[in-house]
Amino acid sequence: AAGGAPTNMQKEQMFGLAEKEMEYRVDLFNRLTYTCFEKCIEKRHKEAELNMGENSCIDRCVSKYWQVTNLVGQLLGNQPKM
Amino acid sequence: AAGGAPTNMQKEQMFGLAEKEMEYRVDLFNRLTYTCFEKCIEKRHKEAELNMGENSCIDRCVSKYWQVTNLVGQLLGNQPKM
Amino acid sequence: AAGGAPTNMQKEQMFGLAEKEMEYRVDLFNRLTYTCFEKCIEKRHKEAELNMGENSCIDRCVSKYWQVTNLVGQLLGNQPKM
Amino acid sequence: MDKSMLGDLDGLPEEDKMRMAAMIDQLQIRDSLRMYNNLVERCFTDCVDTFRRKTLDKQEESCVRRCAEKFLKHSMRVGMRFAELNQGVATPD
Amino acid sequence: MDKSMLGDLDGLPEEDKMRMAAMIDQLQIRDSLRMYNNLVERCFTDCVDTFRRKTLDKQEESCVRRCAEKFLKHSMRVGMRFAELNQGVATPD
Amino acid sequence: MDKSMLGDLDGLPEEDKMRMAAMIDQLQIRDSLRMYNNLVERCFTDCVDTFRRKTLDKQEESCVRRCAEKFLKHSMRVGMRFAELNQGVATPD
Repeated sequence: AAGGAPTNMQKEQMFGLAEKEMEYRVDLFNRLTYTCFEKCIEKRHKEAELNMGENSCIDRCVSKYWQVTNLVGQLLGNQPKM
Repeated sequence: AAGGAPTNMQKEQMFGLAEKEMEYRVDLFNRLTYTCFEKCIEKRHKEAELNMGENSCIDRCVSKYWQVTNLVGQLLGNQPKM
Repeated sequence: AAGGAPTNMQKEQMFGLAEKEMEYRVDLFNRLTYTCFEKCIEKRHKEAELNMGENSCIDRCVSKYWQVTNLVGQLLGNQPKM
Repeated sequence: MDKSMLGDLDGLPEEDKMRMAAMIDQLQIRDSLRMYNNLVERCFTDCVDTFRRKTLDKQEESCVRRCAEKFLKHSMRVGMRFAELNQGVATPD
Repeated sequence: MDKSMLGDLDGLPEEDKMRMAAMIDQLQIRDSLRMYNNLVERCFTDCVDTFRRKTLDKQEESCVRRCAEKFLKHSMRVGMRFAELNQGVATPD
Repeated sequence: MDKSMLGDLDGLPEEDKMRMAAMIDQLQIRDSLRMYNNLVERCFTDCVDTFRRKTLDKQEESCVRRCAEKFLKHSMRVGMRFAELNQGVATPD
């Protein structure tokens, strides 16, 4: 890739890679949302509001999930590609 | 889009949108099938036939799932795009 | 497809089919991995090593999963397209 | 989701209709393969629970057979009901 | 995953940027539709458990309403916290 | 699923083989990223259960480390056995 405009093949790969990264982030966000719902939200749904306990549980859950993501990333040599 | 043939860009977007809608319907059907199996089917699988109780459970499960889909659609302003 | 080079349309379909088959194999492998983890691995994670029981459970789990795949394939007339 | 996003494709040239048909074919193949994987995972999970041997015993095998048959019947029934609702067929309680 | 794979797209011609924007749009549409399916599955599973009739009763319906509202609030809160962490905003315990 | 749908690609021109290789690369990248998300979700679910603080405690952290290591070893073993079965290597019970 040193100097010159990228070839068509390189461009396709770049677009493909960008797409995969976005899919990865969406997937991460969806799993995070699902997992923290499972861990924090009372399932009988007696109220339409999140109560204080649920709100602080969500904040901590997201924070810990983030740390696990980073920790696992380190273990894999900071390469998302396992 | 008023008058004239669609441009290539518009065409691509239309195809993309059509593809997303079909994926959405397939995803909906698969979740519905999975969920109603979970709710209605006896898991030891002693028989190869669905019994009467299972059959009527399936019918009602599909019907109620459909209603939940519509209800949630209304709550989101009838926009599937949340 | 008798004689002559494939048309563009045929080529696109072939690539599409190849992609779907690879996706199918990846999906199969992921479900197999997930399911055998659920069935064989002790969840408290007291050790970083798989013990002998877990290892032989994995081998048998993969083998039985494979047999179920084949059995279901036969029932469906050996057509993956149900 | 009442109105389809696909409404205005009818007026398109032949070439685009063929492309659309090919896309639908591809999605159906993907869907069938996923259904197959789904069925296998579901019936394995429900029917196989011991790992003292590496081959299915008779009981597990017949459980898988029944499970697969029920799964297919279930899917077909769900598909029929789903299609009726999509077409707005109303039925009494 | 600290560094984005997308770093060097800024220098690209206008045409490629438009293509990238279209791709992002498409992924967001897919994501919204999946979220919608997710919400429906989740609230159906939590709120509907009896199948003696084929219409939702009052209790089930209001459970679904509350569940949907909570799900959306939950998603928004997760989204905010997630964005903060992505931008490296540190907050005390 | 015994016979591969890919059988007759060998005779294709160089250009198509390159396109096929690029497609395989893309699918592998997607698969690796999904595996990474999978591992994180699995080990978070198994190891983190209290939310009184917003940082992992020592015990949770070492549980995640062990879980990740086991997950990878598990995946590798499954991959080896799976490959053997795909190649038709038979082994005694």
